[in-house]
Amino acid sequence: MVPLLYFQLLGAALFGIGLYGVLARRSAVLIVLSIELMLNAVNINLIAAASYLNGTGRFEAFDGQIIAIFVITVAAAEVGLAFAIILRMYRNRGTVNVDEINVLRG
Amino acid sequence: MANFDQVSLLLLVLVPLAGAVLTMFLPASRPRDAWQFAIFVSVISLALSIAVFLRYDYGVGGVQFVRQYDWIGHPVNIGLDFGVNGIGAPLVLLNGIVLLGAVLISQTIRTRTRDFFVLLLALGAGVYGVFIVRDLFFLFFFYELAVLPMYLLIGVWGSSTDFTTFLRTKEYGAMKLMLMLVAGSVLIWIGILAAYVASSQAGSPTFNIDELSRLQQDGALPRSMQLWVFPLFAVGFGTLAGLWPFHTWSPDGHVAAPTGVSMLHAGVLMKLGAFGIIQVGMILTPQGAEVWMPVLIGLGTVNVIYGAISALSQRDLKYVIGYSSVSHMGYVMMGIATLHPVGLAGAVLQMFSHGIMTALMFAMVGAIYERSHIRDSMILNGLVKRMGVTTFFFAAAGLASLGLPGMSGFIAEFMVFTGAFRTYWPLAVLGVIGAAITAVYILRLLARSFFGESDPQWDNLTDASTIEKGVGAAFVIILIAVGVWPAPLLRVINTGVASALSVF
Amino acid sequence: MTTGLTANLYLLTPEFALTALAFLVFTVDLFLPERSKEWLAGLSALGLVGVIILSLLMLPGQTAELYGGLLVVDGFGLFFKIFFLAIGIGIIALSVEYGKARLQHRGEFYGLLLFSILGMNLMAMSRELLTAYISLELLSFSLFVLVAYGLREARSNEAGIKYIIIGALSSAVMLYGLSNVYAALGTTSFAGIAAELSSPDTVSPVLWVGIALLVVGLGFKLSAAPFHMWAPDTYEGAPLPVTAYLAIGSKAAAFALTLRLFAEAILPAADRWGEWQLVIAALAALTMLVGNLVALAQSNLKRLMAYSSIGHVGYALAGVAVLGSDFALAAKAVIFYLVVYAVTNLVVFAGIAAYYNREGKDDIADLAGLADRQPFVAATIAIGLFSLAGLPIFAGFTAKFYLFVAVADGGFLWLAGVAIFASLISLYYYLQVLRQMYIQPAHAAADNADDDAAAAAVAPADSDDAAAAHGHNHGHNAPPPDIAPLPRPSILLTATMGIGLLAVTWLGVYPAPLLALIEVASAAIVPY
Amino acid sequence: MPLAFLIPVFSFAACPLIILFQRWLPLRGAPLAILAIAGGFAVWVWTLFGFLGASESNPACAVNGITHALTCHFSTDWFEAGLPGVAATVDQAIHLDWGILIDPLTIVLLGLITFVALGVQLYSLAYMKGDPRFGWYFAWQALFVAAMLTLALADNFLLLYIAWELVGLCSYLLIGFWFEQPGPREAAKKAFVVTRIGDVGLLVGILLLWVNVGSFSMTEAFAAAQSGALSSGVTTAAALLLLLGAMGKSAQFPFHVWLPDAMEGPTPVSALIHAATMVIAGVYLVARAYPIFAASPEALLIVASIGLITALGAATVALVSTDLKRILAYSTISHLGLMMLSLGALGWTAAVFHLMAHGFAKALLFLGAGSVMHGVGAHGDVDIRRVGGLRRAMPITAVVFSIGALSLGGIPILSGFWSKDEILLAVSGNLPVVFIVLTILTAALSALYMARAMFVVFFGPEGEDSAHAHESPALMLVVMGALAVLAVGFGWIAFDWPGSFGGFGGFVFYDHAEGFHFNIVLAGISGVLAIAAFVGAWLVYARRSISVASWRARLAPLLKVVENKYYVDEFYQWAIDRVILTTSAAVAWFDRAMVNDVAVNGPADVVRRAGFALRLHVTGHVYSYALAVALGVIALAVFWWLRSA
Repeated sequence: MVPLLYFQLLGAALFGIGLYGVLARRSAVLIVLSIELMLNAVNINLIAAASYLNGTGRFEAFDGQIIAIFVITVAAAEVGLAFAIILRMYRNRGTVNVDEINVLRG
Repeated sequence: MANFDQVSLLLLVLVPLAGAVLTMFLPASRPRDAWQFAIFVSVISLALSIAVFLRYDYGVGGVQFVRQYDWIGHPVNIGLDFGVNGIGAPLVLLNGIVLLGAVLISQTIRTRTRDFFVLLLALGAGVYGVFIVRDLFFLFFFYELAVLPMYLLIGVWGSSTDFTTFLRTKEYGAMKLMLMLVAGSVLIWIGILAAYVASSQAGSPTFNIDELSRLQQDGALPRSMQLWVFPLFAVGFGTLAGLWPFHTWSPDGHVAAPTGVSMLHAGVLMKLGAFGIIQVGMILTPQGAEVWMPVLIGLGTVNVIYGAISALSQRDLKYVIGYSSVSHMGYVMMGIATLHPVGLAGAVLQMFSHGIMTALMFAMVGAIYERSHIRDSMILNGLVKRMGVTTFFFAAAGLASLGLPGMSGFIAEFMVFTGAFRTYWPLAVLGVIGAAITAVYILRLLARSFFGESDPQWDNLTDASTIEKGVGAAFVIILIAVGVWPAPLLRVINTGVASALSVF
Repeated sequence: MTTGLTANLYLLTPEFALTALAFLVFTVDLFLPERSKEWLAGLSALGLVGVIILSLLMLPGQTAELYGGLLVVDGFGLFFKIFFLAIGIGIIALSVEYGKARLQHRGEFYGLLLFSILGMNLMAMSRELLTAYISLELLSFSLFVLVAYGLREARSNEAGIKYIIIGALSSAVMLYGLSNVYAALGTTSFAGIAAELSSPDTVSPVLWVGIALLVVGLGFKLSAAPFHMWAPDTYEGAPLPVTAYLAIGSKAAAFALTLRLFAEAILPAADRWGEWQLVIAALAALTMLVGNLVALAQSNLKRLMAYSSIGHVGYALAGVAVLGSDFALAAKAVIFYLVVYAVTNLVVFAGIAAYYNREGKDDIADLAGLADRQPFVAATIAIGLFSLAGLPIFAGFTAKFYLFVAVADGGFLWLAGVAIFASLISLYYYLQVLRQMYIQPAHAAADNADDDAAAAAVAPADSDDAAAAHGHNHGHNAPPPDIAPLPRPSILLTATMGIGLLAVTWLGVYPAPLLALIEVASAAIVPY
Repeated sequence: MPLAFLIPVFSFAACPLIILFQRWLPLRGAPLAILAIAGGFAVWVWTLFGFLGASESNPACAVNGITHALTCHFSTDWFEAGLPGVAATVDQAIHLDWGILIDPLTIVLLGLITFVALGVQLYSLAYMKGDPRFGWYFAWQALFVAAMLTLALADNFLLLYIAWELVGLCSYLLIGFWFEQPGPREAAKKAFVVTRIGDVGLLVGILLLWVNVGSFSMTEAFAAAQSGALSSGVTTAAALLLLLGAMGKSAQFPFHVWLPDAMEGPTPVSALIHAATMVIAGVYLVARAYPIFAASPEALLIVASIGLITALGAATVALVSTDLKRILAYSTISHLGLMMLSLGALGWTAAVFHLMAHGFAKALLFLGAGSVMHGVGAHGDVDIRRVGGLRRAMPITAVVFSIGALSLGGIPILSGFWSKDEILLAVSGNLPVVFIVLTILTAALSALYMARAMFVVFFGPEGEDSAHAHESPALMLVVMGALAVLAVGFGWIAFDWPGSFGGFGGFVFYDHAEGFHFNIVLAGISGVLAIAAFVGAWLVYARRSISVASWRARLAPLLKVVENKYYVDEFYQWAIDRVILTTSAAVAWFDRAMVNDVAVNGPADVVRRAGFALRLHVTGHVYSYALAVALGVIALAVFWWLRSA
């Protein structure tokens, strides 16, 4: 059986990539997508952990999987909200480039 | 009367506070009402103060009028514990007198009169509180309450002055005063917390001064801790007492403040600091005190000389008085730092006498400023011609401040010197010299601004109003009375000194 | 613990009621004509009152687990529930006049408000990471929308975008932490975590990362440095009532969750990793210093309040740091501080709103001469700020003192020292606001439009000459130039301010009753 | 005799009454002051006889172990401070009494003060007539007299110091009485400040004694000094510190500068305060504290030397001064110097005797000068070169003034002669020969300048100011007459008349009763010199038969130094301007620029700037916020990982 660590490393990598995206991207849309990436890293972690824990005495119910489903739902909602606001921004300011979204600062 | 003793101290705080609150509801359209009501309130307070002072049994001494109200129980055990000792009692009296005087003098406040008296009374309540509570939390509570109104009192009703070389605006004076005093209280606060922690580690957490003192005597406050806590108290309270080099808020504050506020401020507020050093610093951390007192008396001496010398070259009347306050508080510091009964008693007496004296001076300077809108002693001259009575009172206060025998200042300073001479005699000598310097600047001031030929621009000045005359006369009488017969005060003070030094 | 998922379900009635109320508001909103949307405010407020009464009738004394231990009904939860609902009422009171003039779709506004309150309540009740997370998101999502509610205002949108991006990021972070904890311990319930932590063989890098990430997630909600940067922007951009809500509600909720998490999940095993105290202490110190220092440089009132609230979070965090030492004292101190902080902030924001509704300006310099134009409002703001600065006789003083006593008693005297020093700094910028309101003459308001001039006006050195020219060598201020005094604030706001002031003074002078309640609340979560 | 305390009390009471009610009282309340002092005088007479009649049988009286003179002591509690009773050791508390000490010294001094004061106040009635502050004048007069009497009566150092300062205050007020003019104003300030310098010494001395004796009571201090309880070092130190005070009040070099300026005050004031009473307080202090001085030979020598320097220096200045009152002032300084010298030379009785004689004579001279000013209508000062030959216009004044001059000049059989003779005796007996030589020189000089003043003003040719001079009112003349009688006759009480107490020396003595000694040689020398001086002066200034122009030319440089009063004032001026004021300006600057602007504003500024700098970290770019979050995460994770590993 593949050690849990591998999955965790994969998750970590994915998370890292997502984080990089958040830091590097300038388009609000892409930033949100990068965050989605991170959330998926979470899901990988959870599922892997769940199936790994299966069999060890600690496994009760389908916690991991359940959480993952919750996460997916929440993520969806989140994206919806985010895009709504970004859209509103675009209407008002004609841009979604976070470099230009810095009226508020200091 | 026994019932009275039960509630007297509580009333002492409540009356001015209630007065402040009620004043808020007076119609803003009729400022005079606010003034008269404030007079009414402060008269009652004065009556209470006198009662407390007279009913303090100096035969018994110690803390009297004790009354404890639970406030926050376990685990911190904060209680509203009233009680006044031989050091607090005279100062309570002082506060009563000066508060009334300040309120009376503040007749001249024209703008936002109501708010002014609200704040003034609140300040008075705070000062009372510090003198009569035995619980560190509430001591600090009232201490801050006394400081809090100063910012607005100075900022709103104060005055800015442009000295050709530099500018002192009321905003600056107020802000500096506020921040420095609160900065001082930061140290106090830390000290209090340290004391509390020590007590809770000793298994009986408390803020009550007397219990803490007891714990201290049982060794619950380790020497190592006292060594660093006392300086916190000394500097923290010292800031309010105008301790060098933390004094600069005082002259600038006075210059900016309106008359009544200056009176209260120099008259009683600065005394809070000295009182705190005795009541908290010495009583709770005597071992620290013993170690640090040489430093404190050194600074006190610096205060005396430095303040006097600075005053020597000031032109603005209020600056002169401000620096002279710094100088005189130096005597208080010295007296405290001697840790000698006579010196300590002298310090307390000096607090009282300086309170009256400096309040009187500010009142008279205020009277002059009201009329001439000038405080520059180089421009003012020959005031005696038009303002004879004012001059007389100012001169009387001035003589008191240069330690003229027969007036309260002399007895006090003399006792301070006595104590200091016993302990650190070279500093005592310096102190005496400082008194001599005081004579120089006071006399220069008198000769320059008050006596001498008056030029026509002052011919339209009017002499002190009836109220100013009344206040002045009362204060002068007190100065002389205490100077000639200090026994009534000293009887009480001695007991306070005894209890304060009993922890050593 | 598997006592059937539906056991004690009735204990959730208040939450159900709240949900129903929210939906009701949404529905009614559909049928109300635009001009009479204010009814919704009344409806929501009344509803909240109802929910409060309901909770008070049902819950006191109750202690029970729901959904097999995902949620718990206990004194702690009850206390915060009432607290949150009350805050909600306060916020509604703040919103009415503002909303009428400046918001569209007020119906949704109040509805979302109610949902967020629901989220907060659940946060205070949840005993399991996922539940906590979901309720937290419920709060967050409502807030995302509310912040961006000023549809036409770019600033509001910007605030929304920043808030949601950082919010989503941190929730991702938190979830990642959650997943790591789950991976390491195989459980997400607080009790389980505590139990697992205590057993020696569960320590692994993954766990540490997990915990760290959880802390970060909370840190974001608390806007603790270095996760605070979204706060100023969001506060400044958001509509005023929402700003107030952010400052008061979401913080309180986050602290409620934090307290329970520490009490039930971490403290039982605290002895195995004492460093966490140090970490929180460091965060606290950093937070209070950053918040108060940067506040010095602010010229916008809302932004100032944002930084000041960051500073206050720092104080409260200091309290959290010593939870491990004397839990009862520390928890009481923190909760007490939260309540006082909330009440005081409510007072200040009510004052600001009362001014803002008239003038539509929110720069500090605009307040010049307010004491003559709106005396009561000025006094309210002044008292509120004094209380925030921790001066007696107001609640802020008592709360700070109590809190710092706890901190010092917990062995962090140095931290208490830093905190006291920080509050000295805070006094400076609070006084700057007072200076504008009371000392600066009103006409100074005109020439301080742009930020720099405003900043200058706040910095004493620069504005001295102007002031001097005004007050130069006159015994007392020349009576201020007669600016037309602003119309009185609305009855509702006046009432809010009045009640708030009473509360601030009362809590400052006689906190014992409240502390008794808090005693009960904190007793419910005592870890051992 | 127990009621002796009333002597000052009357006047103390008079002062405030006059101040408050002068507007309504007749003559602005002046009679009140005069009645008060008259009452004081009466009580004194009564006390005198009480004292003469008293013996050890009186419980309050005892023969003092040191002075061996009968001493009566009455006292009542004043106040206690520190830990009275509680304290194990005495040094934990101070206890003070209102106490009066009556011994021969006190008695005679009280006599001098009350008598002269009474005379001067009567004289002032006429002299100050029409002054706008007539009432105030008498109020201050009363206060002064009261304080001065207290000073003489005090039984403890603190009370003495209080009186000491109060007389200083009154002198300040009276010198500056005409404060509209700058002269009096500055003079008053100068007087107060300069004497204050000495007072520092006095106060420190008192404290020093307290620390070592544990009490402020004089008798105890003296006993300690004599019994050797005090180390010789302490004794000397105490003595010198007290001397410092004495030098200030008695205008001894280098603190003499204030006295000449003090002449700016009304002349009666000069007569009372700056000739007869206050200035002798210093001498009195040394005489009173003599047990301490006697216990320290060094101190005595210093006293003598200072006395001699002062006497000689002042005499020379008096010789060349051209202002009548200043001549008298310097002569006062000179004679005070002689008294000090005598004290230093163990001539205790002689000193006191001269103190009295000089007091009467000098008061007379000042009143004479006042009468001259009144006559010629001068207000400030009288330049003797502009007046002359006044004997025709004001004969009586001329006579009494001359009597005073002759007496002070030491013409045989007038009182000044006897007292001066006693001093010479003491000096010759107990000090190196150089002292006696210089003392005789001083005596001769004093005769000379007295003669000069007298002849120039009253005899010789008319001056331009003496044109319309007129005699003064009777009241003034009567007073002067009375004093003249004493100036002539007082000296005779030195002799042991049958039925008296073995003369002055048998009554007022230190340690052992002194008979009246008479050394024919010294007396001869001094007498002859005095007469010669007067004759010479007559020839020079009245007859104008001899001219001193050539001498003046030859001594020009020396003369210049003397006429500039040895540049002492200039030195003081320099010290004040260059040292004190500069320092204070520097300190004031330091306080504002350093302490305030740097030490206080500095930190505040740093904090503010820190705030403005820190605000930049909120860049407004959302990704930088994200970065912060990321870094925070990493930091935390790493931290915990490390600590747990």
